[in-house]
Amino acid sequence: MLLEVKDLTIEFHDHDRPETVVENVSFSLDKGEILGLVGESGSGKSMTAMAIAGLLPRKKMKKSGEIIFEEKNLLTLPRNDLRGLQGDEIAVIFQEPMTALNPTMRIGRQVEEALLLHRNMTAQDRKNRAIKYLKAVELDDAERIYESYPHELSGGQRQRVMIAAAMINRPKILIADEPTTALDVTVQAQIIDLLQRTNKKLGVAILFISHDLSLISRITHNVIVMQNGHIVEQGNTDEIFANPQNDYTKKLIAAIPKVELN
Amino acid sequence: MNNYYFKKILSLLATLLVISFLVFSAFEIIPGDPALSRLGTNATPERIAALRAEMGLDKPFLFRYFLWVVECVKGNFGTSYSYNVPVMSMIGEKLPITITLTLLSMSMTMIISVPLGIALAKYAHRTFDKVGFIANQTIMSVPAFFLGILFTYIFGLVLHWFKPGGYISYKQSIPGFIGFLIVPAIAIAIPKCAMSIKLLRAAVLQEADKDYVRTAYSRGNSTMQVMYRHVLKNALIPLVTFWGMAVADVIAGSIVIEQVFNIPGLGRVLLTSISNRDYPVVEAVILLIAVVVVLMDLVTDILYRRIDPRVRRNEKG
Amino acid sequence: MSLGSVKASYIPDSPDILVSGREITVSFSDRNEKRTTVLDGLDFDIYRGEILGLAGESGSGKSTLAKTILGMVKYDSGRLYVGADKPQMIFQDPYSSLNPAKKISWIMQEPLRLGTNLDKNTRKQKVSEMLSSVGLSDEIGDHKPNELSGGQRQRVCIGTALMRNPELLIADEPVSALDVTVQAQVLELMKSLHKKHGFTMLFISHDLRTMYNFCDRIMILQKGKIVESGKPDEMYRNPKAEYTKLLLESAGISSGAV
Amino acid sequence: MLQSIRKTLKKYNNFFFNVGMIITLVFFVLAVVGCFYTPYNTTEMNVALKNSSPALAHIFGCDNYGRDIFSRVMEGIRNTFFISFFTVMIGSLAGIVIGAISGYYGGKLDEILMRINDVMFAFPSVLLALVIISLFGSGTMVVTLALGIAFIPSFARIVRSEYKKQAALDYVQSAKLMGAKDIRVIFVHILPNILPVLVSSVMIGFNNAVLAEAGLSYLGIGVQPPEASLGRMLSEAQSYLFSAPWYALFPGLAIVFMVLGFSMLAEGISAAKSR
Amino acid sequence: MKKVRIFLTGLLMTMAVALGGCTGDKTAETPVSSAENADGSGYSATGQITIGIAQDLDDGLDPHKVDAAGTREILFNVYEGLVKYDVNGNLVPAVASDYAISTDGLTYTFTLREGVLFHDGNAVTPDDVIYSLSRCADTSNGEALKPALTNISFLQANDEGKVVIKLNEPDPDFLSYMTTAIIPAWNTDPETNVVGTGPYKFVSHTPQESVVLEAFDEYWGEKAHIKNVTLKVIANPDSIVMEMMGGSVDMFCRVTDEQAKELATGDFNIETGTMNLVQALYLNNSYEPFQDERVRQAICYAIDPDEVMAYVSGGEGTEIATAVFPAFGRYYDASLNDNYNKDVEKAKELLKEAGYENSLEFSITVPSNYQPHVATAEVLVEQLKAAGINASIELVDWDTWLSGTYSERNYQATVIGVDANPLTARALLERYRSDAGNNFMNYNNPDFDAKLDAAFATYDDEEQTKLFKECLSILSETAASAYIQDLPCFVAVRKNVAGYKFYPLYAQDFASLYFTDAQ
Repeated sequence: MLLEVKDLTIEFHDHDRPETVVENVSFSLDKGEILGLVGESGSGKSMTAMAIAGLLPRKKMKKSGEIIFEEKNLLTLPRNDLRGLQGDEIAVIFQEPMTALNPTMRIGRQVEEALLLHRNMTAQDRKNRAIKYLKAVELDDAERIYESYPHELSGGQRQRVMIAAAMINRPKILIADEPTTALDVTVQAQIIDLLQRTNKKLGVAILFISHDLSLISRITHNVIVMQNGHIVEQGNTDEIFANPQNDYTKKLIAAIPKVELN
Repeated sequence: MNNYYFKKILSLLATLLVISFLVFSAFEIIPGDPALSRLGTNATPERIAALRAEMGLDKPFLFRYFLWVVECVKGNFGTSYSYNVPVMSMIGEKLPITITLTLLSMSMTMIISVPLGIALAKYAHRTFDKVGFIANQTIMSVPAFFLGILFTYIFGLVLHWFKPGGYISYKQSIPGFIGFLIVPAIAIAIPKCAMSIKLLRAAVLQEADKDYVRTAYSRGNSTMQVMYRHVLKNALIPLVTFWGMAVADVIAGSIVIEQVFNIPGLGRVLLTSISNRDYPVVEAVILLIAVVVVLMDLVTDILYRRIDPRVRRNEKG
Repeated sequence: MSLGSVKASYIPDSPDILVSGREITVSFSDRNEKRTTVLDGLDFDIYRGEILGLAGESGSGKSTLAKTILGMVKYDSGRLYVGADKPQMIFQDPYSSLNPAKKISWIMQEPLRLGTNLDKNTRKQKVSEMLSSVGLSDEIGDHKPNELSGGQRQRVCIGTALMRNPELLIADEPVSALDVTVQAQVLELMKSLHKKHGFTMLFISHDLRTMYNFCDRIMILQKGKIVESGKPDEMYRNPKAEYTKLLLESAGISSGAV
Repeated sequence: MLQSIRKTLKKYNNFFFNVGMIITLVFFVLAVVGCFYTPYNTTEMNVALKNSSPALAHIFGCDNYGRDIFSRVMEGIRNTFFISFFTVMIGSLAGIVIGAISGYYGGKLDEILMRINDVMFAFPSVLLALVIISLFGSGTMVVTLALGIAFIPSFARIVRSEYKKQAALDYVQSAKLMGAKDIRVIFVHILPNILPVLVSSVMIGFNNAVLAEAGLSYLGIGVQPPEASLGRMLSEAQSYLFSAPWYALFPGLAIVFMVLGFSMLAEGISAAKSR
Repeated sequence: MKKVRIFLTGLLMTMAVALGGCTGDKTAETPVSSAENADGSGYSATGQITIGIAQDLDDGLDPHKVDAAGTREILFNVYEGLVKYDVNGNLVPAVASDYAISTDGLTYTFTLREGVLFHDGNAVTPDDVIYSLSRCADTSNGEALKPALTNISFLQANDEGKVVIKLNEPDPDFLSYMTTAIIPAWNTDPETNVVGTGPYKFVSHTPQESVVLEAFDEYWGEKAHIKNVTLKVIANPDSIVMEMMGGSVDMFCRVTDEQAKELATGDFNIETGTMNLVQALYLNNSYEPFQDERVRQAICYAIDPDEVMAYVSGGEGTEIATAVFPAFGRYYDASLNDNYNKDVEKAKELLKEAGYENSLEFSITVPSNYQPHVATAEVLVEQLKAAGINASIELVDWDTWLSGTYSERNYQATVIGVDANPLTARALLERYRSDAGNNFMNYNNPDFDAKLDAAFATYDDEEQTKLFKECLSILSETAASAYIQDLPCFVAVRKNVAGYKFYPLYAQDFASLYFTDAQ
């Protein structure tokens, strides 16, 4: 298995009394697998993903359990080694394309930043690699986009840039935290399509976090349903959507507006 | 793009015109008469009238103002009533003093406040931050001239690091000139530093919550790398506005500092020419200060665009 | 922003049209005088009592149309008729649509304070009635907006908008910021209120799935032009405009599929 | 009612607010008491006590006319406190009106008001003070008016940017749709939301007012002798730095701590609001 | 003719001597080194001194036009007239080596001194003298620069190269006008090219920064010892102590008594002299309550000059009771000081009689740049309170005082010092004639005018002195103003500099200064 999560528990301590956000969550992620992580806001799905990406704040936070990746427990890994993985083996794309890119920095520099941190290449090689990846995410005239600023691109273009920046080091795991929620329906479809092709071509495992069940049903192999920090159901996507066991899962599936065209 | 600047410069000129008119009319209200100030106690009505005619003060107010504007446009700012030296040469002599003082204090402010501001933000919400904050607040509350007096006493008279009142003109020796201005510049810079640090710390903390910082961390950047490569540039935006206004504030504030350290800069020229009712000099100095203030506005605008490309297209926030 | 900015007012032919627009064009000029047209010669009618859906992607001009009807945006040319007195609007972002500094009961009393001369107690009485009709407990009135969940806040917005039972209610993506389950409940509430009060509603959204069960009629808007309009059932089964087909496909709606 | 006061107080009890409040209260008490009573008559001279050092009878010592420095510092605090208070009132009230109108309406009106603002910003307050003095004679009222006017631009700018931000939010649109007239929207709907920013900028304004008043009286404009002003006491003290350093120390410390009190209070309020 | 001249010169000399007794108590020792240095290879001064001045020379550099005391006292080193004042206030020959006055007092003949050079090296010729004097007497464009010189009817050089001046009517003070600066005939613009015959020549003037003078080695009289004199403008009087202690200023005239005390602890000697001016609480006699003599007298009784001097002048001032200061020895009568010894009860009584019991209110306008006058006003306000008089202070800047108080006379009371320029009794007393242009006190007393005219008319010296003294006692009895003191003049000089001389008029004689350690 590529990634093993065992009894992961996360507690917040910044308010007066500790608040458990995630409680003994266990699951595994295989090479090349697209695993859905579904739940409403406050269900702990993002917290779990951030724990894997090593982006949880250092203080006021008690974490227990194990996240095993290449025989290393990411929860207890020293900061420098963790940084060695981030952007190289494990990459992340976020929900708000508008704010996830640094507004005052050119696109090119942001895309090639992971190269700068994890590979020693000449500036020219980095540029070529970045442009190659911008083309790979179907951005036409990648050279112009390389030089431009985030506010000069549309939402869809920006999300493609995020994907290019994440994939540039050919990571083993890509964490996608609600990547299409803020996009228009048509653009959403193209991004989903791109993610699926990237998964097939580069064999990257994708942890897809979303609250949109119809989307999850269409693209994930397996799915995990979370409620208030617990996993209520997990397993093969088609089986769960065919006959959900847990009541909460049933309620979620029922909430998807049905369109019966008889 | 350029029509934006064209409109901006046009409005700056309009502002200058209004200021010059206000100054002109201010002297219609303030009592005292330059001719009398020149003639002193043995002035007689005839002699005053003769001198007023010589100074052109006998013409009606609006005519004089119009004449003055025309002359200014031609670059001739008239001669000083008290020293009959062309105003421009007199101010030209004093300008380097005030400019050096301003540049020294502003550069000190920038050099000291950026690293300190970031450090305070980095260790935010810990004891160092609280102590740093109280020190910051205290320094901000000290008036520049009180600081000036303290410095003159401690560094001048006790430690003899500099000769109080020992201003050396740049004509005599440049190192001596700059050497003397260092202490007054520190007196000006310190309160400004405290304010910059406070603003920068707040800006850095605000930016640190933004999404792109999380993305930067996700790529494996260390805290320092995130701070200097990503956050600083964005955090500088509010600081640039403050520094723009600070320059205008420093020039106005230099009136008091020049008094404490006995520096014959623009501040002193303004004060003495106001009390001598030396209209041409006062007009020129105030216009110069207004130009600098208004230019600072323009420079801040340009800096804005350099730092924040989003502003380039739409109207500044 | 008074309502009177009707360029060329005209009376539509049939009495049961509440709002109608012919050749409506709206354009904005940004800093360097470059004019971008947002609505391009739009013709549309809203019938009394119906729920008209307005679908389109960001930048299609759907919010601008709403603002034009409400008189908040001046239109360059065309003719507009708005038969409703003081139409109300519900906004998308629940966090900025309620005045953060005021208590809920104060906010809900505002329409009564401005439009009627009811005394304090009657107003309070009316507010608690409305709170229960939107499925909220009475003590919500003493809370401030930031103490409420997204769903609760949207219910308060709906209640406030209906305080003086307007003839026209415009809902600009009212549920897209909410969780799936909460979305369903809020839509359910709006449906029942519409049935009870019989007001006309313009429902703006980018989610064709939700609009299918909710709207009586749907108009598809693309780059400021109406590309197609009709009953959801007919339109979804055989869409005429290419853009409509693309939208349906992207939303995963094809004949028979869920 | 009591319950909500306790709630807000609980929200506000952070370190800065408490310290700031204590210092400000001390000065407020000194200022108010200073109006009626000072240990010694502030202008009563006594040759024997000329430049005498701090002693039990005169805890801050005496100045070069043998007048009790502590009483004069109290009177100085009273003058500086009330001058700064009214300066900030004039500056902020006018600033709110100008800032609100230009921020809320924008367009031509905004452009004109901002140009006027730039003019007032660039106009040196020393000359403004002189003009007002020549119109209304010198004294505390004049300094207050001069400083008040000089403070309008900075307040107007802060209020304008806040109103620009708030005017774009949806609750303002819905208020208009309900039929609220612009004046009501500006003062009843939007104003409460910019109070936190306004309060902290008022406090910072207070600091600058104290420093500006000290600066002006240092240059001899403003409070007329024999009345005490911290700024002028400081400037006179320069001549006695050697024989009577305490003459400079106490007025200077009074200014520093008064300003420190306000800025801590400002910090406390903005910290509480943002929590 | 010759005999008469000797007699008259003798007479004038005695008059001047009578005026004496006004120099500081510590008269300066005679300078150590002789004018010529050892090898006699022509004299060259050495060293540099920085002297602080409170007021920049901001009313121009033309000797015939300047009026400000601060400018006159410095140009005293650069320009000289045919005659000039010495330390005791006597008029001694300068550019003119000798002069003779005709018995009828109408003709003055001046013989030019041999070897007097201008700073540009040319010798002084009669044409220069004629040019200078006629420039001051010229009335072509309005009023003459020096009105008294319009009395000249004839001004020409005679065949022996002497300058002969004839007057329309005799004027006992005419010789004092001969201190008018002699400038070279070619110099049509003395504002910019500053060329005189004095011991120091003008080098440069940086506005509001400094004025630099240099010793004129070919000076005819006692040559200057210190080569370079830099006059540094110190705008903020409060920072003088710091700058002198800090070492950037070596000498400053007119420091306050506290500053003097501070500096005495440092590396400075304090020379004490008198300011030679009449400091008083001048009352605007046309202001309603002050029209009543009793009110003015009540004020004189209420104030106590000794207490004022204790605060303001560290006890060093000299009390005066009328419009003359001790330098005018022959007119100064110390007994008048007892006319109004402090008597609060008497003051209240007088006020009651005049109908102002505990209700007299007036404002004292004071120029803010003169610290001694501000301090005096603060003390007076305190003293007047005891007599139920409510006085308030209004600080104004110098220009507002000049135009508002001095020329437009819209004030109630003011504290200022009035000097005598030129140094004659006429200059002091003429100001009190009811119709005098500079009568800013609006004093109006017919018998005073009559007595003053009588004094001006008589040519007999004893008679004139008696009449002048009677005028002065009228001023005291009718309490024209509440006279206080002739302010002390403290001069702080660095210990290694000596030779400072006090003059009874506004004059700073830099030539007499020398370094004690250098020579």
